[in-house]
Amino acid sequence: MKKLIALLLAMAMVFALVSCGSSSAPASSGAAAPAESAAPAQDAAPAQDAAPAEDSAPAEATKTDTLKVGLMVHTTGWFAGVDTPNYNEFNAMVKFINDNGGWTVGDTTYTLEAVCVDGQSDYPALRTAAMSLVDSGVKFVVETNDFWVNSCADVFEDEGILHASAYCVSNATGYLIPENPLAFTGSDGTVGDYQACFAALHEYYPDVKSVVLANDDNGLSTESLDLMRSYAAPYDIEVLDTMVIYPGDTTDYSSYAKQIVDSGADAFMGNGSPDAYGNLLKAVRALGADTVMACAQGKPISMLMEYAGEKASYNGFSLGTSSREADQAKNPQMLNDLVQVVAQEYGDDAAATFDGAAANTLYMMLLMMQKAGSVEPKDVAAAWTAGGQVESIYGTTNIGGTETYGVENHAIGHPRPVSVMNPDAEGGWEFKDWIEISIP
Amino acid sequence: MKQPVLKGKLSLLILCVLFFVLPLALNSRSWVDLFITIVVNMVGAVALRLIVISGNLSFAQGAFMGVGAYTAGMLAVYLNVPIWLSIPAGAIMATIVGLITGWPFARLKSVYFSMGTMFMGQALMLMISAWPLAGGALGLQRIPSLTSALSGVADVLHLKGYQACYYLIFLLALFCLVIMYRMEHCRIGTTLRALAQSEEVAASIGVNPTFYRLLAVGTSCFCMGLIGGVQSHYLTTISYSSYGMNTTLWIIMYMMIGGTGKFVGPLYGAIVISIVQGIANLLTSLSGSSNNESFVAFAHWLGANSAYTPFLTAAVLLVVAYLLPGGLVGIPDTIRANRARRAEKKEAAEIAKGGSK
Amino acid sequence: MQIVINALVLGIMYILAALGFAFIFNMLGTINLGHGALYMVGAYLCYYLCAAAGINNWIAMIISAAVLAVVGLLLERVMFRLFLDNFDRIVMISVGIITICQTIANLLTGSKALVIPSYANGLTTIFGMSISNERLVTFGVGLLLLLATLYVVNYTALGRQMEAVAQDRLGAALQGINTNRVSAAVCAIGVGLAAVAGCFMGAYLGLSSSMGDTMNLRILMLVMLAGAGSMNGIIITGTVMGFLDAICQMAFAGNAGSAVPIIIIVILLLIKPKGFFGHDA
Amino acid sequence: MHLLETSGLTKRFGGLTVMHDLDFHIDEGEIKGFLGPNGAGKSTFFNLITGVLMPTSGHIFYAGNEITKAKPHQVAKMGIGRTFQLNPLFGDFTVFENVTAAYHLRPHSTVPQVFFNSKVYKENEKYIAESADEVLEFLGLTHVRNELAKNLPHGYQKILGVARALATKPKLLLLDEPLGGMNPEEIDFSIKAISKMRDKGITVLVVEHNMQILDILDSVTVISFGEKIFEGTPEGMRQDPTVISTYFGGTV
Repeated sequence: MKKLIALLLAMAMVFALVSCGSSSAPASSGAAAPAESAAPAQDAAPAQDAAPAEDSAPAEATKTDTLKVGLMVHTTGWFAGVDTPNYNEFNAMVKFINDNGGWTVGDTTYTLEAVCVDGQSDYPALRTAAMSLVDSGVKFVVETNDFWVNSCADVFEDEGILHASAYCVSNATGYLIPENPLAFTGSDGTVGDYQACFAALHEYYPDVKSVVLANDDNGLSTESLDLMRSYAAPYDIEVLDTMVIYPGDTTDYSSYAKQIVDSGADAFMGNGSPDAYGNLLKAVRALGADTVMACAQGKPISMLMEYAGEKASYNGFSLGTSSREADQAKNPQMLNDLVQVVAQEYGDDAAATFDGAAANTLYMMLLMMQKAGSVEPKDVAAAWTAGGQVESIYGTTNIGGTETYGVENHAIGHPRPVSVMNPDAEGGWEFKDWIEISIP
Repeated sequence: MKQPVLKGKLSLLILCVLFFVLPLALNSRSWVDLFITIVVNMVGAVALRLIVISGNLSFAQGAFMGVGAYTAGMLAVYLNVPIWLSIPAGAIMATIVGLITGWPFARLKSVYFSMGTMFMGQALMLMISAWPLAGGALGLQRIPSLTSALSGVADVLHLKGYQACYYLIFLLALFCLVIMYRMEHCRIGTTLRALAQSEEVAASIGVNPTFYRLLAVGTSCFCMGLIGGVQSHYLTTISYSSYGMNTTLWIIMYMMIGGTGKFVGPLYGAIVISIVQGIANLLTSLSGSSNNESFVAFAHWLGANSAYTPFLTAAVLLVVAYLLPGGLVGIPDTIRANRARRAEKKEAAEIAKGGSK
Repeated sequence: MQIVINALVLGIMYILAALGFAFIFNMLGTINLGHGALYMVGAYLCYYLCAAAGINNWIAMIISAAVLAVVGLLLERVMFRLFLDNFDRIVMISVGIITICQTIANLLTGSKALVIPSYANGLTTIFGMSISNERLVTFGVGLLLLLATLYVVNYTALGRQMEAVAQDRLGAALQGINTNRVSAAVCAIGVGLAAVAGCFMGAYLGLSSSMGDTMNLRILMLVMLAGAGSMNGIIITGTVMGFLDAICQMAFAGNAGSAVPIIIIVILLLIKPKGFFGHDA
Repeated sequence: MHLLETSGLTKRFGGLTVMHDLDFHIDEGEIKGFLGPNGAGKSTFFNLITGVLMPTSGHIFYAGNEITKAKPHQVAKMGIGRTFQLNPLFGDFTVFENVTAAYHLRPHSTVPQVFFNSKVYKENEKYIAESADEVLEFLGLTHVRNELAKNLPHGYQKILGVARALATKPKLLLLDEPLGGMNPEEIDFSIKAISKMRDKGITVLVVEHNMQILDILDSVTVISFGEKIFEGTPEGMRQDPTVISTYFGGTV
């Protein structure tokens, strides 16, 4: 009898913890939302299939089919913070395309079917997730950052699946290499970020002459120093030798802020996450320094300012998109529609932190399918490596990366939005404009 | 004494045959991957069992697996040592590290031993995380893969690459299980059990407590290092974060849920819990081959919401903790005990009724 | 000098969080592995109370501490009372709790960076050094709570009963001390304090789903280093840990910053596995 | 040359001197008593000899070599078997297993031999099984052979303790209050068994309160508050005034 009460109490405790967790938390209800969106998309597809092919569709006699697209990101564990936007936006893109009549390649119109797996921020779990994707029959997979997916690139290559990393950090781990012909990246990662960063520094903070790099230990390594100098060369900005490296989960940033101030640089640059760079900025300002912050991270600046606190939020910029009404005019139309879908599906918080990497990677794949006129990974890969320019969700985007990665045209250089911290602007920051770049 | 041992051996034999034949039948990538995970977790749970028999609970199993994995990985990456040398080297390294770090704590009892091994394990993993050569936060990348090393063998046996990996891991796991079974079912096992019941008496009959405890820790670390080494080649990329507290705690859970009553206990625990943990991926892969709509929809829904699956694992854990004192392997005894208790209650009720008539 | 302030604040945080664990370890003689996880849930609860529900974060902290105290009571009733002598069962249920709390934290982390609004802003300068008010307030309140707890333990009737239960649970029961109620109080205070530490750390550095594990390791080491049965020892080892963390983060770049303090503590433990200040419980 | 000899053996716990400058010796084949009122330091003496406790000063010699610093398992290896006052047992083992476990040292098969189930190991195990049954036979425990040790009545547990010590084939057997808590008929049986041990060539040192043990003792040492107050024959001890006053207080 005693044990029975104990079990009931245990269940009560579980329920209490869960209810207190989910009831007062908007974000988690967001996570539950995809359940509905994935399911209806699901029902819609079979209905369409059931319609007999020969019911002569008025326009062209297009066949209809479903195309499975896989998403392999980390929705749990320490990397969930970075990948949850990718998860939301990927599903929003699938819904957006399915709502607008599916995606036509050649003579067939496809309804997209999202197959999502969770890597749990753990290499073995990621590899298991990759294998379950292979068995679920997907031919195209959008993946998380490149330093993760290196561990299961061989699985996708053996099975002839085209897999593109949503964010290629620095290819330090050898993801885009000749041995992986089917490996691509839907955003050129740090290469593009830093190019845009130097361009923005030159454009909006012309008097910055020297920059010190500050990043966490898996963001930058010492060899990439000369790479940075090559990006800074056209704008004759000096990149200092000293680099400030802080551990990913550091508990206190004041010691690193001191290193930045002591370096005497006009600006500190890196692609640290919003909480890291927010705390770092707060610590730099706490030492009374006005060093310009150049955050190459794609997260909206409002998130970063939340950590920094408004007192420290001046003299700095980040490359995050803005979801505010006033700034929509400067965005490509598709981006605004997508942000709408995310807001409707996952709530305004998710829309406010719109990043677009995974959505754009999927969109690039779909564009390449159309260009190749086939849904065979090999043909799509050939179309992608042919290079040229496409209209991605960010605007005119140049396919490239041959020089940077040593693999012909496996990456893209898309324009970056620049938002600048400005205490007297509305909300403490101001959305400037998109900066177009191309990667060598 | 003979009859239960035979029964114990029978269930072990069945498990061996099952785990030999099934991957031939269910040969999709994720089924074979699940079998590999189960086999690796089995070795972890059984290796821990040997230390538990000697009266202590080690909280460093994950760390020693990590030591084996990183040793094999780094030997292969930096000195391109072939796998049949790097894997045993991982096992030997784990044993040496296990004995050195185990020695100061070997004399301690229960709580202090557990906490000591936990700190030692965490310190080891943090050392690896701070060691640039070991790949730092990005982890050790591009370890020569098991599939390529076994490609020759795979063609000869015309198995798929990943099936060949499975059978190598299965072979090594079998080797470890035989060692553990033999160690437990001979005089060494009896001596370890004696040590657990009373160290004082064991010493008085000539058993050197430190030596035998270290023997248990050493053998356990050897098996953890061996299976860690082969896993690092299978994964081709390892990070210290997957050998930390979480792995260690769950290896303890496989053993406890399975039940410490019999040798086969941890094996059941590893099977059940590994499946529950990987349920989301399993269903996603099954959705590929099945065509009944509702199942595919459910699989995609669970795949999308796989963040909720740990609640399922925690629920299984709490059920076993409260309702099955003997663990999975103890179910027959728990049922017998409940039935006996109910019978007693009925009897008592009758006597009371009889008495009052 | 900035390091000294950081060290003291970190030290107080570690002591507050460790006190609860030490209560359970010394008074009930068993280990609550889920303590770090509860510390994290306390932080997340406080965040959602003050950020989502807009309650002032001081009140939010009190509510969070109260809720966690109730969870502590529940924990004692559901776990410790039933399985006090059975270490295996305690470990199993603790892992159950850790998994549940971890999953909740994962679900709530989502994409938004979560930080509890700071408890006091602005700067004050003391001997020419600018220290943020938040750190001073955190240190002050932490010290206050610490002294209050020590007062309860050393000078009140409840404190004496706690000591009695710690020395000999059966003996205490024979003298009419309701051991269940005392150990319930012990758990309630312990987990409540962990929640408070969680709230302060949540404001100081923001929430993450791994904050529970990093703190759990430090709490365990702290209490083990202090030795069984010594509540005052924790103050010393907590401060030592605070200084080690603050200095090492400054001295070593990258992961080494968090690795070196742990290695130093392990070496200390090798010298005296039973701890420096406790008796051989 | 004595089988076991201590010189100037002293043990202090903090301020309390439990054993003060004790010179003691026992010769081969003797059955010697080590008596004294409660708390006189008898069990401490056994713990000092078997290395459970380290003496503050003084030396212990066994068969010619010094064992002051030896650890309990090393002392056992040299041939000193012992029982314990509180008689801890391997509770979850059966009586038979308790005794077979004790054959750890003699005959000893090394870890590799045991692990690889070598011929030597199999022979040893067969021999151990037989001689274990002999010991059980000798001490009359055969009828409870497969009973779990923890289920045995107190008297049988005490005898099992002796059986286990005997199983290590000691040259010197230390018995810590073997008759404690036994009923009269068990006491007679035990006394007869102890006296028969001499024929097996085992020297026995007994710590005991029950004076019936005096009948089979060859010589006696009596200590009080850690100091030796009498050394000699059991008869001499009965008349010795200091012994009487220690035990019964005041003059008779």
